[in-house]
Amino acid sequence: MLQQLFFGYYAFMIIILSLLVVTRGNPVHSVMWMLLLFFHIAGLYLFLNAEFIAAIQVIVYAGAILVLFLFVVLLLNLREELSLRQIAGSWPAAFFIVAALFITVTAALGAYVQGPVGSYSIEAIRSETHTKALGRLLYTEYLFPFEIASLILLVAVVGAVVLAKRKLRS
Amino acid sequence: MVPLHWYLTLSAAVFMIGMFGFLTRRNIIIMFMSVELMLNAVNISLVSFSHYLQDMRGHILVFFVITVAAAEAAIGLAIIISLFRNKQTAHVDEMNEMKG
Amino acid sequence: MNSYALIPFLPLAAFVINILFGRKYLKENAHWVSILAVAGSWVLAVMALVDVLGGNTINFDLYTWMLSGGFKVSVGFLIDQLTVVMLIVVTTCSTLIHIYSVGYMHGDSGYYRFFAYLSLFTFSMLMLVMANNFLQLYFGWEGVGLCSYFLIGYYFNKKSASDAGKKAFIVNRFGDFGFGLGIFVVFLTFGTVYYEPVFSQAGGLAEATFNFLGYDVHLMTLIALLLFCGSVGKSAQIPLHVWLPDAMEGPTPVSALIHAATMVTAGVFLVARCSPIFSLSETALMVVALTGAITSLFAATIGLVQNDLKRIIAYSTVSQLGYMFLACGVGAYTAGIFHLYTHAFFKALLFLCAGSVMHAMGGELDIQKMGNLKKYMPVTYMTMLIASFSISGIPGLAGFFSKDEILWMAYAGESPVGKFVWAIGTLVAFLTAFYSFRLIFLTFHGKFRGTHDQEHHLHESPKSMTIPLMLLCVGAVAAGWVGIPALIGEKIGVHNYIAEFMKPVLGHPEGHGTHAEEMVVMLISIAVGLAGIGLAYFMYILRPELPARLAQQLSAVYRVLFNKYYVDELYSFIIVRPAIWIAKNVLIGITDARIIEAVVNGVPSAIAAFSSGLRKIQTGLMQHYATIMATGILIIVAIMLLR
Amino acid sequence: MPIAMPNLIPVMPELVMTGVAIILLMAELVIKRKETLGFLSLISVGLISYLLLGSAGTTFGGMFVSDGYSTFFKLIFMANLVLTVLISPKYLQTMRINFGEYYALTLFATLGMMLMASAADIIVLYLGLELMALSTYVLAGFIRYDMKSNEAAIKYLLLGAFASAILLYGTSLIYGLTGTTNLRDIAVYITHNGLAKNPLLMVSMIFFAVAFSFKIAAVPFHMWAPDAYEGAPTPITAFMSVGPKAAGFAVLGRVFLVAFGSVKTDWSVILIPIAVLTMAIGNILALSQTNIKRMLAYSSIAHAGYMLLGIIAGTPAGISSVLNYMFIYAFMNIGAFAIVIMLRTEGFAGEDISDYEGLGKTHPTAAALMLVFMFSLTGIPPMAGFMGKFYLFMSAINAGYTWIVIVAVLFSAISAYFYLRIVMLMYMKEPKEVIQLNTSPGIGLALAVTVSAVILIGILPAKVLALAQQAVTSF
Repeated sequence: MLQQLFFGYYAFMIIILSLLVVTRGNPVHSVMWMLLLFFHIAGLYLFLNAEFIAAIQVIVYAGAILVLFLFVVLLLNLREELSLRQIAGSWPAAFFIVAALFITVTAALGAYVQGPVGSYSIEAIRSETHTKALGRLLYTEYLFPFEIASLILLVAVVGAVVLAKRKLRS
Repeated sequence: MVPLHWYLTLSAAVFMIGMFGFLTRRNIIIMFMSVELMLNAVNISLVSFSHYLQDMRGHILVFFVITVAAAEAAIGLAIIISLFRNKQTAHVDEMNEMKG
Repeated sequence: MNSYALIPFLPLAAFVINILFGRKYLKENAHWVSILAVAGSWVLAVMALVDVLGGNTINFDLYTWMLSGGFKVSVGFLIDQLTVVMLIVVTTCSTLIHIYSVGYMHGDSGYYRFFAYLSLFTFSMLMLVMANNFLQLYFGWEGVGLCSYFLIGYYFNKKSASDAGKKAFIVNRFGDFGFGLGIFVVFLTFGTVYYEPVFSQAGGLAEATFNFLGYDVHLMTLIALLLFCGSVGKSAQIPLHVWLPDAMEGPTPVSALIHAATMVTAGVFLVARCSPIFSLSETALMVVALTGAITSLFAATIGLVQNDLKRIIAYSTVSQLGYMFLACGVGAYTAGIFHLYTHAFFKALLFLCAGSVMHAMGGELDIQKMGNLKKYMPVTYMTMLIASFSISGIPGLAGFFSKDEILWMAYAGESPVGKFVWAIGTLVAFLTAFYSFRLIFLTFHGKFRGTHDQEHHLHESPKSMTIPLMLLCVGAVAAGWVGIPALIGEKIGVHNYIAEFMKPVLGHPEGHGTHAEEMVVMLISIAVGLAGIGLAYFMYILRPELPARLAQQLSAVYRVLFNKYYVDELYSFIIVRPAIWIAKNVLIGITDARIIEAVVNGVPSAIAAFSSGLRKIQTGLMQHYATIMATGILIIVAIMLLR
Repeated sequence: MPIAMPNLIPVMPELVMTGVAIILLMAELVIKRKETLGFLSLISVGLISYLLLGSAGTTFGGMFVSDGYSTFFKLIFMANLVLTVLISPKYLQTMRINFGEYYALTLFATLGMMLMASAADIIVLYLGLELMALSTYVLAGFIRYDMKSNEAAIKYLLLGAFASAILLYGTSLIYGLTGTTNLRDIAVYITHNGLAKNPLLMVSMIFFAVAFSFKIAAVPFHMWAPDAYEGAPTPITAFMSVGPKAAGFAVLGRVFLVAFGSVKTDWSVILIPIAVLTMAIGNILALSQTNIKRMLAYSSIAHAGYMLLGIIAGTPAGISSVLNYMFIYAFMNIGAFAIVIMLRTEGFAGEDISDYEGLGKTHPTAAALMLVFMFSLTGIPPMAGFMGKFYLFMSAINAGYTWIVIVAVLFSAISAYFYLRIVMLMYMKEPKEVIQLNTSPGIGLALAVTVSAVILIGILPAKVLALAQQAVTSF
């Protein structure tokens, strides 16, 4: 019961915060609500025994990505920004489409059948700690995707530098 | 015990809210954030699947999704900055030089 | 890879080299590439002949272009007795005419272009005769047609030349339509376009019919007649013969190679190649025989009164082609091919001599303005004389043996129309001898009737032209010696080699007649030949004023003949002018009614309007793009889940 | 804990590619002539292609598989890379964006495609896709001072991220249903546990279909393509129109035929309308374009529609004809773009279709080459495009989809209108102004390669087709 109450709180907050993020007129407010949202999602991850994921949710998502967003938002001329209409006039149509999709997808979710159960039970993860278990997998079984991810980050660095920093006209 | 369905429904809801934001917001940065919201929704469902299947793959995938999201944000924001330099706006309405 | 595959590809290589490097680099030396390539093909063709004489037939696929289910398109070669004969004819004539052109085309501005086309033609013709399937045959067929079209219109600045090119092209469309349809029916019937399976299965379908609009149509007759449509067009038979005389607007070597020796005989080759199909249909064979016989008579009578040097030879070609069809139609395919082979030599020779005369006369073609040329051009005279003897069927020369073979097979064969076509053939033999010698006498004998300038200019042609003449002359004399009929052969100890050689592919029906009958037929054909020559001698040497008087007395007949039975005018009246009238009045009338406009312009413009409307969806706004994506997802999900 | 060294032979081409890309990034700092970098990447492609031929095998716990299928696609990527590098330097100089990172990024993008083609696990597939996509976003926005290029990049990026999110949602669902991300294990699990009729599996499959349709620019998920193609630097447009599309088909084929092989009847219901719409919209909208890059963008959308026929057929013949077509398409499309690039000079965009008026008189060689490519794109024999279409359509007919083929032939007849319009303008109109051609040895070489490939494959199609047929036997 307590668990369900906890879940109820998180779910409620996540949905409310998500709605705030996508509906606030001021982009700075959106970013701030999103920060709060990410903390709540991290809390949900803790609840699901994923400490490491919760940690990077806070450190990478909230700490790095969102701050980057905030920087860029602040680059913009906020005053002018606020005077513009923020939401497209066609939002009812979009709402209808999204709502219909939500209904169909949740209806389909009703047909969910539990997949095969693996060996990483809660106890197994607890005994090894989540970070260690994940780290071990990343460096053994998932070494290959891990290396690809490193290349993606390299491309991101190179790309960002090329696009944003270099002087024009070599 | 919280049933898995609750998590899945929550994830679907957040995903759709993100999609709604993407379809309606006129500021590129907010559109970007809406996509991040959709990715977070996926992460929620992945982590909960992982938890209920007692498997680590979901966590691994979430790890990669966050990595990619960071990379995507870096490049996306770099493009927005160079766009901003040429045209002092982050508004999508101004970005229809090409159409038809 | 079999080296015989090089036979067509050497000329193709020459074409590519000439077209790529001719204008800038080769220029005056363009002929070397082409001549070497064609000569190379000739050597290989002779090797192929030796091979086939040794009893081998070669059938191989060079490469498969596409293969899909049962449908296979590939480049493949079949080298059997029939192919080899054609190969020898094509490569020999082509080589000699290439050499001749060096002198004839000397100084022409498009020298390299001429040789490039000539080589391309040779390639297409070789692909045609060497094909082992109908599609490749069709490819070669259209290829030679295209080259012919280019070469007829070679002097494209001259209106009559480009008109003639167009005429050839359009008239051939009629025939080729039927031909293409025929190949399609072959594919539908047999499920393949390869000769080997088609011909081996044809026998089993000899009685097959299918119901078309309530009529039972005999399948083999249908196929044979459709294929024959192509032959009629390409080989200029009635009613599609009108393009060939006009085609003489092209350079003379082209007339010799394409419009006498090789391309126009493709129709005969086609009938011979498909003899297993034609033999199954008595009706089709009868049509072939009658078409041939009527064409030969028709063209020969026109030839009697024409004054244009090349056109006379052109009508003679049409007439001789009719002869070949006549032979095929009575089932004597070997005789037809034999005549094709001898005809190639003496007719090419006639054209080249005509070219030589034109060369000397500064392009003059009217034989009424010539005369006494033998004094100035002895080589040309002698060779042309021999060619004329050969075509007239003087014993011992090439034309005699093949013509005699045809007449005897017509007379003694099993064809129900045999005796009738024999009679026509004999009459044509007489006419042929007459107009051939009319040409000789008017051109080379008597007094010179041209201008003084021309007379001053008269000269024998250069060596590069006379040597091919002499070589072809050898052919015109000796080519027939491989087909000496048993009647004579028994006495001098030789066989009818060509008939024996061709027997495996074409069969060799025996004539149902006695030796005495055969002797009589032969003597009649010799007699009419001599009579024709004699009459020509009488009319044009002894009594030169007679022809004009005759023309006056028989002016109606003369006019009909001189105007080629008014066929061109007839076509103009029943086809061309109505077509133009319809185009002008009816079509414009309908356009006014906006029907055509709606169909012709309306469909594209409707699509274009639709397109412009649809473009508006692409607004350039990302939310709209995403919304459309989301709508797409929703529709798909809804369909899949509610299904 | 002992860690076994994975077998590196199958990934050797990818490893070399990574190495070369990183070396290029570093060499960029010291090398002043940036074309040298392009040259270096060309050499590396030679080495990689050699390694590819001996790379068969599975490694990294079955996440990465190098088979005939992936190798064939990788050869297409190599051709794409080589041709793009050949046509780029002059353009980069003209546009004053001659940065060395360009070559490294094309290499990284190609690496991503190679990983996609070889991915046997959705995680690798996703990461390869993102590597390709992120590099391509940067390349699309490479002309930083040009608003159009920025716009192209941001549209591509945002919509691409949107599509990735959908892909990930599909992934999470399939993971939840089957507990695995390995394509083969998924297939096995689906058949053994009777999941084929599960609606959630359908949703997951639809999300995959949508994401891949986005990558191959199939209607209605194509909207990004015309804008991104028009705005991107032209060599990158050429690169994008072949590489990511081929990679999209590679994963589409592998995921749908391996993982979702047991629900083929369901996904063909999805793909058929997508294919028909794609052919319709692509061809119809191309009709009214005035910008040649945009026209070619719609044309590339339409070609994706044709290729979907092979996937829908789902037979080995169908898949091999897709491979065959993709290979042919790479050459004819990049060839056409090479001509577009030649018309670009400083201060003259040369992107308007009317700029082609009278090209036959002013630049006969360029016009003749364009004619060959236009004929091939239309599918006129004996150009390669005809053979490609022929095999695609035959495979669809043999699989029983005759009516779609009739639709395809109809739309391909419409396509003749806008392709041949270019030919008509080049040969039937008088030149308005004298257009200078911006040629370089690289473009010349690329054109020579593409035109000979288009003609040779048209005349001798058996070799490539046989390779493609051999490639699909492995799967």
